[in-house]
Amino acid sequence: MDVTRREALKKIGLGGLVLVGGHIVKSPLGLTQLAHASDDKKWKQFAGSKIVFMSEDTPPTAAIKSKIKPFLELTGIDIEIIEEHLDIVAEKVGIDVRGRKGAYACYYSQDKPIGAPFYKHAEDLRKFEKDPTLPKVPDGTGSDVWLHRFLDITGRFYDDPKIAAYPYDNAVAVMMYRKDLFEKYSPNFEAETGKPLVYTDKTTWKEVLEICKFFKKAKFPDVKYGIALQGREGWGGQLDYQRVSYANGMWLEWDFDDYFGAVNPGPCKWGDEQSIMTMGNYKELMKYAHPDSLTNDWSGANTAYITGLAAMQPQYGEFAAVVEDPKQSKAAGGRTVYDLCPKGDPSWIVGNGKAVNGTNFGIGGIAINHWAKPELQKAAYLFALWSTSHDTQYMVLKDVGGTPTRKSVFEMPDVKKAFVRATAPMKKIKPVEMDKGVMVDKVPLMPNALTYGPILKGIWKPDTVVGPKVPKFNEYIQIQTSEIQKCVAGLKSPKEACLEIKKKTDRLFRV
Amino acid sequence: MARTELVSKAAKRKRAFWRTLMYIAIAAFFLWTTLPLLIMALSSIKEHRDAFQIPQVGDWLGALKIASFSPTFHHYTDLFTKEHFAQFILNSVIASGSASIIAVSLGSLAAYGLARGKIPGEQHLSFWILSTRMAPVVAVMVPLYSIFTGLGLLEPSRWRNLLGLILAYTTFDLPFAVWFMRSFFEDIPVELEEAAKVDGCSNLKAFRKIILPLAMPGIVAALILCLIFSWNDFIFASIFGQQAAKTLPVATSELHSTVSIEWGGILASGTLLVVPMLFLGLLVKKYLVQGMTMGAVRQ
Amino acid sequence: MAKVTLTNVWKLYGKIEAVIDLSLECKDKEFFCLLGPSGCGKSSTLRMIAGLEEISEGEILIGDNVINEVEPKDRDIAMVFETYALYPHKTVYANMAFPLRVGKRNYSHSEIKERVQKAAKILEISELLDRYPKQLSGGQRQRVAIGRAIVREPQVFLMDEPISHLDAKLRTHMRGELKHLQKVLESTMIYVTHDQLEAMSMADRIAIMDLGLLQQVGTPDEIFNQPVNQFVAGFVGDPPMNFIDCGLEVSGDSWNLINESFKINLPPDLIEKFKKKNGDPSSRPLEVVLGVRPENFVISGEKARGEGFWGEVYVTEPLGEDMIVDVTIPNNKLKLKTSVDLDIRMGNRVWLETMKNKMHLFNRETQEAYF
Amino acid sequence: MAHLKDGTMSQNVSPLQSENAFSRLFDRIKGMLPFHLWIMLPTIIVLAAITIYPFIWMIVMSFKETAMNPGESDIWVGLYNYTRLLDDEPFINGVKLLLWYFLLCLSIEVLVGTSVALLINNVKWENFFIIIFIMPMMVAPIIVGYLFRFLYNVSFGWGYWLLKSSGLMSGETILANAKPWLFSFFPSTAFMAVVAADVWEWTPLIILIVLAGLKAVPQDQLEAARVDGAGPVRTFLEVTLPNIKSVLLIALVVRFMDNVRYIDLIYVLTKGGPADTTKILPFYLYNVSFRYFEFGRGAAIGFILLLFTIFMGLFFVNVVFKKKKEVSNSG
Repeated sequence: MDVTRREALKKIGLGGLVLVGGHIVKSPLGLTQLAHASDDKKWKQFAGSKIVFMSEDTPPTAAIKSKIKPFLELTGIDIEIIEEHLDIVAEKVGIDVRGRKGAYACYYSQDKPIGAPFYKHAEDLRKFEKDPTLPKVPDGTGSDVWLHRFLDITGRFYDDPKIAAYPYDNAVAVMMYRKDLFEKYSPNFEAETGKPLVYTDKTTWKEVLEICKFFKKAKFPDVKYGIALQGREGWGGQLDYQRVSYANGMWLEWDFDDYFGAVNPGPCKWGDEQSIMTMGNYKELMKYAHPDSLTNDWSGANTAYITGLAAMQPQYGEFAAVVEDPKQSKAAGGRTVYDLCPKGDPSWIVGNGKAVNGTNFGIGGIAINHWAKPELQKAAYLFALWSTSHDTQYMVLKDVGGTPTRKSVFEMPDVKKAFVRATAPMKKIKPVEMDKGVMVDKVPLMPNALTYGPILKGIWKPDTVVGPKVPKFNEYIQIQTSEIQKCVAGLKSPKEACLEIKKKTDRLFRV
Repeated sequence: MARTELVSKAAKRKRAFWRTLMYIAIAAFFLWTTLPLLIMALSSIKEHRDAFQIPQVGDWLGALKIASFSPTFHHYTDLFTKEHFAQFILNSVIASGSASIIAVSLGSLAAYGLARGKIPGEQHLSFWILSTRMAPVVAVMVPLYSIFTGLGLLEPSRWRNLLGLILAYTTFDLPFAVWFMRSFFEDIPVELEEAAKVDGCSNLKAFRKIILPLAMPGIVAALILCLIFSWNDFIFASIFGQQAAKTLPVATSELHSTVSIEWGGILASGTLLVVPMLFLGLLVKKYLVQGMTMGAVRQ
Repeated sequence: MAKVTLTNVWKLYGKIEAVIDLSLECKDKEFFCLLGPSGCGKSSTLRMIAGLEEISEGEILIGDNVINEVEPKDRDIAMVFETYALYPHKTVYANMAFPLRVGKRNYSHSEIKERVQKAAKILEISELLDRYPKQLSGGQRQRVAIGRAIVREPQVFLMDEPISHLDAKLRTHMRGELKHLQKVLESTMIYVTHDQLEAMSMADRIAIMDLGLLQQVGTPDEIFNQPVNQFVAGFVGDPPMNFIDCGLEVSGDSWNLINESFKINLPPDLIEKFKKKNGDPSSRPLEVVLGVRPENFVISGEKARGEGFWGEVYVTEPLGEDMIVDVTIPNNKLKLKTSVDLDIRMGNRVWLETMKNKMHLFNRETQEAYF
Repeated sequence: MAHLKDGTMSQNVSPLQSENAFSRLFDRIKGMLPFHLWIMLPTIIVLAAITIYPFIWMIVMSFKETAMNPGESDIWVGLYNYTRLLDDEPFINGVKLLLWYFLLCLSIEVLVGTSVALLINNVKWENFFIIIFIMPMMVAPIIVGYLFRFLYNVSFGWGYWLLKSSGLMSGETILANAKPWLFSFFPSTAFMAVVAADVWEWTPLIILIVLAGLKAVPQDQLEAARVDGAGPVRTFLEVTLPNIKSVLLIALVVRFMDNVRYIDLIYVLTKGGPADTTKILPFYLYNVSFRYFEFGRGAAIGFILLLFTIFMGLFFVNVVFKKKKEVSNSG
């Protein structure tokens, strides 16, 4: 399919191709230059039409919304961006597409919660790529322009060659921890365990548990718990658990290729020895984690972390913007270090499974609604192109800490510099007193970039886990998380919980 | 004489005891009601880092630190500068106000009809009206969504969306209004209208000139309660309100974004919400009392 | 059964004085009426006795006990309200049984039943016991209210205008019933009314109040025949007493009431009465008010021998046996009561004479009675 | 319109006026229904228009499994959506929790609300208390949810601090606490936390309505009870309560319906967790319909909930009507 796309491009011979990597990319103000003379008409052809983009309220969307003017100038399309919670986005999109209404010409499609059940309600983007009347963007939209297999993750489902969405933003899990606390309490830790208190990409979940036990027992005045987890019912809890379960033996519920998923996954592996062992270990982790971990989602866990109650949190990269904001966060001002998620521990693995740094994510895509009117679909496609283009992503990154999906953005020299705190460009702020006498007067210009190091490492196999792309993903994760919670709460033993999940899940998939 | 003296002293002591108990109960409820609001108001004028400070468990003196902070009003100003709360407030006012007025206008007619008409099966009709408010919102949302898209109320246009919200609010305000006001109309003696009709009023005129003014306190009370119900609505507004007609509760819930919960903003918005509604509280009590005592006086 | 004593009782609502320095004694087994126009403080007094209002100053005793601080339920009283105050959600039986069930003493079921039935029988409402108040007529409701009061056999009955909402005929009937009941039960009864006829016909003694002040206490006869002031005189009797302004000229033993239309010579016994009560008149001529009850006139078509005056008939109201005649005299209009047989028509000139021994004389300034 | 105003007088209109064809037609239409039905018509039409279609949709859909994908069509599954609920653990759990929810919310709200109304009735600062006590009702439930989530937070919640400091709570967390509260048969601590928020928000409604009802209790009956020897408790039970029963029922029915209809608080506070201990039936319905998009199963649950509400509503309303009938029988 890639070939056909290229052929199409060749035939049309767009100027855009010539410009790839050229001055447009280098010039940060070049947004409007997307409309190259020969393309101008193509961009403008839907001027005056009105479309709605139903999006999750992620920082990139907020930024795009506030910087929508260039798009208006480029296309003349009046776009309304609705920002909602992911839950409500799923709710509204679900009602809309299942009701076959098409009120939202394009919508935010998280790979599993929205993509997996609804991808058939999305228009095949290849259709628009082939359409000679529609413009192109520099670099194009082939799978190699995005981060590693991101197009597969958000766009491809099951056996269908259709591309349902373009990668729009990303939330990849990394470990955030308080370097200052680790250094400060290392002697205490060493006295107790004989090891220094450090976190590296080799640190295992079992060692994390040990650190948690240490912090909880010690009751230091400036930190109470070792880790803040996010076991809230639903997707948050599923991802949280998966980071542990995958790290230990690369355990997956089903054996299908997790990049594409399966419509009929067959019997699941819940209830096997590894799953029971992991369940027990997760319960133990929860026991020593921040007490609200079972009800916190990502933002709840992050609040626990930035209020200084937890020394670590596995968290999505985009949260760095909040963590680095001294007005809200006690973990700002260079106190936080970002690294890969913890590794599995050999003693937590049954048999000879592999220990990896289990990294998972939610990659938000932008999809075109199958039920929208054809002209609006095309107008929406223009928005999809524009909003995922290099220039837009670069602009967003610098504005509020976006989460780009295009490789080329990560290759920008100033972005690269921002990966490392020492070289990251900073901006001055009004000084904020963090603790007595500790003032912070500058913050990273692109705080999210601090997490890109571990992110770019974590998104490769074997560390990465895409998660079960199954049509009934949403019900599956409810089953899973509520049983996990029952186990953690002590209402069920790990084995009972795993077997219950197995029973209900197999029933769900009519096995 | 001596005996009576004793009685009165014991009685006095007993009365004092109950009186004290009563004040303690009122005080306890007072604290229960106000403490969360107080914390809400206080935290809304703190920086997050201050708002997130609580003393050690058991450190009662440390609780006094709740008042030591340098106040900031940026959470409030942010609501109006970074967000568009002025517009959201307006949306809320328009949607809940119009829906309440429609509900009470139509509802008072229907309630009067129910109270007066000798209609066969009137009881069933009355219960049916009430029962339309009973269906779980979630269960009927999908068909309602179809109706609303069919009517074009979900197109991206502020007025269409507002109209949609008004219609949605009417679905639950109207049955309530009918049901609530019915007893007020029942309390008005039939003789009054009969007198008016003998004097040459038509049915409608008798209703307008004689009945409505008498039932006014009840109608105002119903109006305010409808206002509160629709002002507080979240689920309808979140599905049908869209971006253009976002109401205050929806906008507030969106301060909980993917990456952070804007506690300051949420609490500031909650504080903002309470203040204007206070006056409504007094009004509704006044009219509710008036409306209800009407019947007793007339007995 | 017990007497009720009020000593220097005051009731203040803020600055408004509803009852002013009232002292009364209501004897045991007495039918005692508090009479007065609305707003005179009679209801406040009753409610203070009941314990429904706090006593601002002074003491109230039931029997020998000061009950100022005693809760109503412990005063051993029963009260019948103007509006009956029946509990609408309870049957007649339950209404009547209520005081027995909730009171201090524990009555057994059968005892309650017995008492209620007995009371119902007295009041002739036995067949209504299963009904609800809304299903009863006014008179029936009133009986139920009384029934609820009598089941407890309290020391004192308090009645607050209990029959004023009934129609005239029923009211007349109930007057007798109530009086009879009180005698049968041998209870102390304090009865508040604004209707002088009720008070006169039922009470053993009457206290008349006006503007919070006690005017006179006495038997109906005393009140009627020896009113202490113009207010009492005017309040009691139907139609009310006629008042005619005149001057009192004293020249030695000849005392004359003088007015532009008449000159009436006072007989020696009245002069004696006057002197006994008031001493010698100090300033003369005295400004006085002559009070004559409607029935104390002699009417004739021609000028008779005695001292009298002319009037013109304004209207006549025959009442079967009696007739009320309105007569205009200069500066005044009089109501007279006479036999219906008299042939008097509108516009006739009639000669009026007063029955001298039934005359009342009041001080025009203080309105106190001279005799 | 002029004719409508004439109303009953229309028989007397002059022949000249009624010659107008339009007005004759109007009179004829007007004559078809009694006046009282005419004025109910707008309400009936509006309500029918927005409820009948959803109602039919719900019933029909409950016998179907909805198609997931474009091009497919719904499948008739008969009673499967209902029968599968019989051994659907979350459903049974949801019913159980819903009953708990009613029991706790309604009883606490009515008890506390009525008591507070009685306490502040006729005290000196009544109006001041009303303003204060009524405030929670004015905060949208969704914001109350956030406020309590803020208060319950282990990291910075004053509510958590207060509960812990006063020793009223032993667990380390409120909202993540799936352990039963107080007694082992009780729902979880998290559940009680949701109930507390509901009570905080809605007790004022009961206070308000009961207080208004109290003002309408005839003073003479209260005085009669005092003289008759009834103590405060007796007076309340036998005199006041029967008099405010109907207003109390209005408040109860409203609260009852809204407890089924709205899930705002749970949506913000717990999302049904931890360990399903706050997943009352309406919230499970929400998950089924809007998370799993199983409209068929959702419709079946919704229909059962509706029947349940109607049944309970009938029960409540009959209590009201029974009283009304007694009154009207008197004639």
